[in-house]
Amino acid sequence: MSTTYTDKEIMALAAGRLVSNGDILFAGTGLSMLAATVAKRVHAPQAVVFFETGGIDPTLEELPLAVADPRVMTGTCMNSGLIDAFSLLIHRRLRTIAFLGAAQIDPYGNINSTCLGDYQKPRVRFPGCGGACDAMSQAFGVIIFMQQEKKRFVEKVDYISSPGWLTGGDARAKAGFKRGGPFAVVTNQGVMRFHEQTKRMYLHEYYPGVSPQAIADNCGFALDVGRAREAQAPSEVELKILREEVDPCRLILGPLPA
Amino acid sequence: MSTTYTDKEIMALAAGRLVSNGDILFAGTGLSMLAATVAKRVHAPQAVVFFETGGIDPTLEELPLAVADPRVMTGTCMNSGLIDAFSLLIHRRLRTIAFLGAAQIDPYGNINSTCLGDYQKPRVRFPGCGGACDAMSQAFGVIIFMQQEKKRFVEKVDYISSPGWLTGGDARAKAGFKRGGPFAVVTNQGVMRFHEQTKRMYLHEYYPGVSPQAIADNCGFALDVGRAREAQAPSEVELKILREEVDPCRLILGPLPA
Amino acid sequence: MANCATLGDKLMSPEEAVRRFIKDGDMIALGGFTVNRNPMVIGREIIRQGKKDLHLVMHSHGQAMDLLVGAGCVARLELAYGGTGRFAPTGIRFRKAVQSGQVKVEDYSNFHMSLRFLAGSLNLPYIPCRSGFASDVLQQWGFGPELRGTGKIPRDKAIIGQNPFAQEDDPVVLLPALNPDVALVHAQYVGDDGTVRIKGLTFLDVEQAKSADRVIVTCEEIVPAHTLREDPDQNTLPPFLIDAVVPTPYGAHPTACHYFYDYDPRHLNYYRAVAGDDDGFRRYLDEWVYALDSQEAYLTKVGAADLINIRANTKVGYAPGLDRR
Amino acid sequence: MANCATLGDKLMSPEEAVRRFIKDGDMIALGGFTVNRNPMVIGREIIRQGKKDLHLVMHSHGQAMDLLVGAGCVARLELAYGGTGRFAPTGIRFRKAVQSGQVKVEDYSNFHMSLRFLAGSLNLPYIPCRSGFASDVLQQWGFGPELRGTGKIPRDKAIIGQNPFAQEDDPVVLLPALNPDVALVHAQYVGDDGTVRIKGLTFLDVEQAKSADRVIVTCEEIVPAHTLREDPDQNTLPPFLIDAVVPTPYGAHPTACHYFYDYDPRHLNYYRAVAGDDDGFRRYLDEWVYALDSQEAYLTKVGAADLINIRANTKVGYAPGLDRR
Repeated sequence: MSTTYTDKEIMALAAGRLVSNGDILFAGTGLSMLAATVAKRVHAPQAVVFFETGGIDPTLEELPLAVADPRVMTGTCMNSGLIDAFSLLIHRRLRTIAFLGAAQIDPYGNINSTCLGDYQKPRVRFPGCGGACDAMSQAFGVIIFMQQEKKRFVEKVDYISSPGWLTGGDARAKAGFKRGGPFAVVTNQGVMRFHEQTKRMYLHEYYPGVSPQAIADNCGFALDVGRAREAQAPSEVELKILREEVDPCRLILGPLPA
Repeated sequence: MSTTYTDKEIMALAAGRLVSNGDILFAGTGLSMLAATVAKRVHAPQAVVFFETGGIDPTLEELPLAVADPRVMTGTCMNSGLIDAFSLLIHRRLRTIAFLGAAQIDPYGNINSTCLGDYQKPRVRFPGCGGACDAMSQAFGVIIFMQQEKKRFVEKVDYISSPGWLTGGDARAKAGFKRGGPFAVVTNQGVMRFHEQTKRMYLHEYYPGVSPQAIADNCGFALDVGRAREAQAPSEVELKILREEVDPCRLILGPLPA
Repeated sequence: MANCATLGDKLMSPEEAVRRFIKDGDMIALGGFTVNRNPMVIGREIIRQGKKDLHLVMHSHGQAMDLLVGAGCVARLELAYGGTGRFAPTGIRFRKAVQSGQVKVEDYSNFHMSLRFLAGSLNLPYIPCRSGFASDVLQQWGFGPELRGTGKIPRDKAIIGQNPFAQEDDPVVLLPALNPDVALVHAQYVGDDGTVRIKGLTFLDVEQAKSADRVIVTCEEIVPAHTLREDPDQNTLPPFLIDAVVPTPYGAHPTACHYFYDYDPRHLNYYRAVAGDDDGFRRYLDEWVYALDSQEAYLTKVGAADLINIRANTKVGYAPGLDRR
Repeated sequence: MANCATLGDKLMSPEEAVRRFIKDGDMIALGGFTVNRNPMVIGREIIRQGKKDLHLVMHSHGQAMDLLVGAGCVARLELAYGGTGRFAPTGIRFRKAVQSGQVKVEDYSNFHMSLRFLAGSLNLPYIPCRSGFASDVLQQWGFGPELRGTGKIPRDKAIIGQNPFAQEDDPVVLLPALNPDVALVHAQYVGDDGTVRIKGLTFLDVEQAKSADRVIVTCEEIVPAHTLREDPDQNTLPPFLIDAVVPTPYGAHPTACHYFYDYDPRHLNYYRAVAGDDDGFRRYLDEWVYALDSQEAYLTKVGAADLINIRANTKVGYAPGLDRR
């Protein structure tokens, strides 16, 4: 019997699987909260979730809806502020993994969460880079959530809010970055990674029932799908934890699968 | 009937008189603690005493013997740390007055609390500048305590631990300082100030019973005593407060006058 | 009630605080973060007094920012993020104002803005970091040459320099310090001596307050100073940095105030529903800002049911089980 | 007693902590300040294990510094102040070691050192300030060319630069960040999850710990984590920055530990009386360091009378009326 699940569910679980036990997770809200929390409950109990606002390792008995939600300040090992939070995000001793989202992404993982059109006279304004630019600049690694759409996977983003691999190859190191960069892009159809040398995005995994070609078709630039393999379907245990423990009110998950 | 008092008593009182109500006082221990505390109790009740260690406005029911004495952490309006304390010391909105001591001072108020002899191979090593260099650099103003001795008032200090008026005139501003500098030197014989233009030290007040010439004789450089006037003797009220409220155990004041 | 008399002339109404300490064109640092501890009472009073041409500086905001921008009080912003999380992933009036050219925006990252305020609070003229190389955050300047180098706006948004201690090529991003005219802080407690205590995350409120020329603090409660001085490790700002203390219960509503109340999902959802439409937003301002001349009138309009609904559990600090859809 | 098992292999003896995390030549940041929260237990253990060629970095120290220097463990120091206030206005063995050339000293100011650790904790390569222009603190370099540019010692002690945002001449002092090998912290509480809480002033312990490659925390008590997590605003360091947790009651003796005990005037006066003389100091080391292989043995030697004498009043945090002459 095949289990049904929603896009958001498999995205949270696919991203959660990328977490190692002991990672220090820089979480936003939405999917990243789910991914971090489910990873902790399934396979990475010693991972620590923290927020750029300064809340470190909260109990999260309820899901926060913003990084400044009072729910990120309760039962933490420490409450501090932004300076402290960023000192951890970029701490050279820590394996910090940040979860980010964006409006646009290019083949080298540079992302845009600032605007569409000209920066001076934007057609659409988004909130801005927030702490994403800092995470992409100095975290140990970054996982990016995206909807798999041609208009979001573009040859050139309208504005680089948060620098990924820049123009690929060693461009990132040359620009001045000492570590980090995106290592996975998790979409509603699959998981992309970046080529070891060229740093160009390729399809790493497609979800069950999705064809690699369908993903390539939903990508605005040429995507190498030759190395792709099918992802493991969400297990019943994973779904149960996600649905019953992580987001029982479905505040972020939204409606159950039809 | 003339009241008798010790050197330390009149020094504490003379320095205390230089405090204005509302000043933010950066205190060390020893005489500066007494000066700050007696000023608060006599004429400047809204002056605030704080310490470079981070204790702000402690109750000081007992005198601290070091700036890290636990007595500077009790009843404060805030306990923080060095970063916070120095952010206040140098805060451009605050009229911060620092009390400092030193082993040597030159005619322009540059002081040495580091060493005698060559820095590389010192004849005598002192503790170092501590926060005095920062107070002289960026506090609103500085009051310096000295013993009136030829070997301490020298033409040229062996090492400038904390920069005063440098070579005088506008040398201080030219070096990069935006404000501050020493405005008084309080000794066991009198109070010196600095000439408005040349910034060279001159005798401002001599204590009752001390002659200006005696002070000039105890100074290793030519001291202008032409503008000096006699200081007011400590009042009975001042002495009573100093002796009975500020340092009843005479931890810092030492023996009573003979 | 604590002995407010010892606060002297620092104790004042929102009307007096805004009239005395905020003027047209000022650079204002907003305390709080997105849906938490926004200085809403002062924000609404600024709108009522019709302040113009304000320059807001902040990291991630937020309900107060969106309201001030929507009401036309703001000409310029420097910020990293404008929104309230799930309630408005992009600030509703912020988006409109940027798209229409009504406001000029200079984008930075949250760490950039944090370091700029930190530098301002420590009297450092600038500060280096390694965030944002080769990004448009540093390469695109929102403020044109007509603004750069005027007033408190430095000539350069940022400068790519070199670490002078490195033996080899080691680029650094140099960021100018921020010293706003006014910082707005909403705190849980102010002692009757002026000592400020913020509970929960302090965000960047301390650095913002220390970097500013003037500081206005609104608070849930004025308490006897000795209750705060019994555990001074927990206090946040000393009295002598504070210019105005404004007691305002529920002063951050509809944003949250830890241990006092949660954010108000009903109000934030209502705001989102009406603010996208110009007429709707005008009506919101009429009803929720202009028509109400006091916090008491505002809270009466919010209503007891809502206030009880969002009341924080005193142990966990928020309202467990609150319907947040 | 809390469930120390959850601390796992971070829970260890002073002997293990020093053996595993400190090696000859290391750059070590001492926590505390002059007579307060000095990491004395780790200091004495370093001496017992005969560590050599250490490089101490700190702001104002202190009893632990003086002991380590006197015992010959230290080759280099960077500091602003070496002494213990009225008990030793200049550190007794520190003075002798500098005058005899036994150690090399690089002087900075307290703000300099604070900013250097702050920069290290924020991963900034350097930091500008305006302290010390034209002073010998910046102009005289204690570390010669044979040391500069080696290991963790930057090529330049400090650099006079220019504020690149200023339109006119605006000199700044550039200071290199500090990232020591090890930071030593003595705290009142560590949770059985590794959370650290320091009561009273934190000095620069937080910045020092964050800037270091490894962190050893000694503490008065291990407590259940939930007791610390009930008021996380008061906590100081997160578990994941701590490498070793060493429970050591009276671990800062003869320096103070707020709310636990005062400094010990009898011991500090005794130290001053004997330490100035080389033989006297050797006997002190024999008696108080080498002969005692545990904190229990040390405290037994201190004696119950002394320990009760310095016990802190739990409300004011120190020992009121203590004879401090």
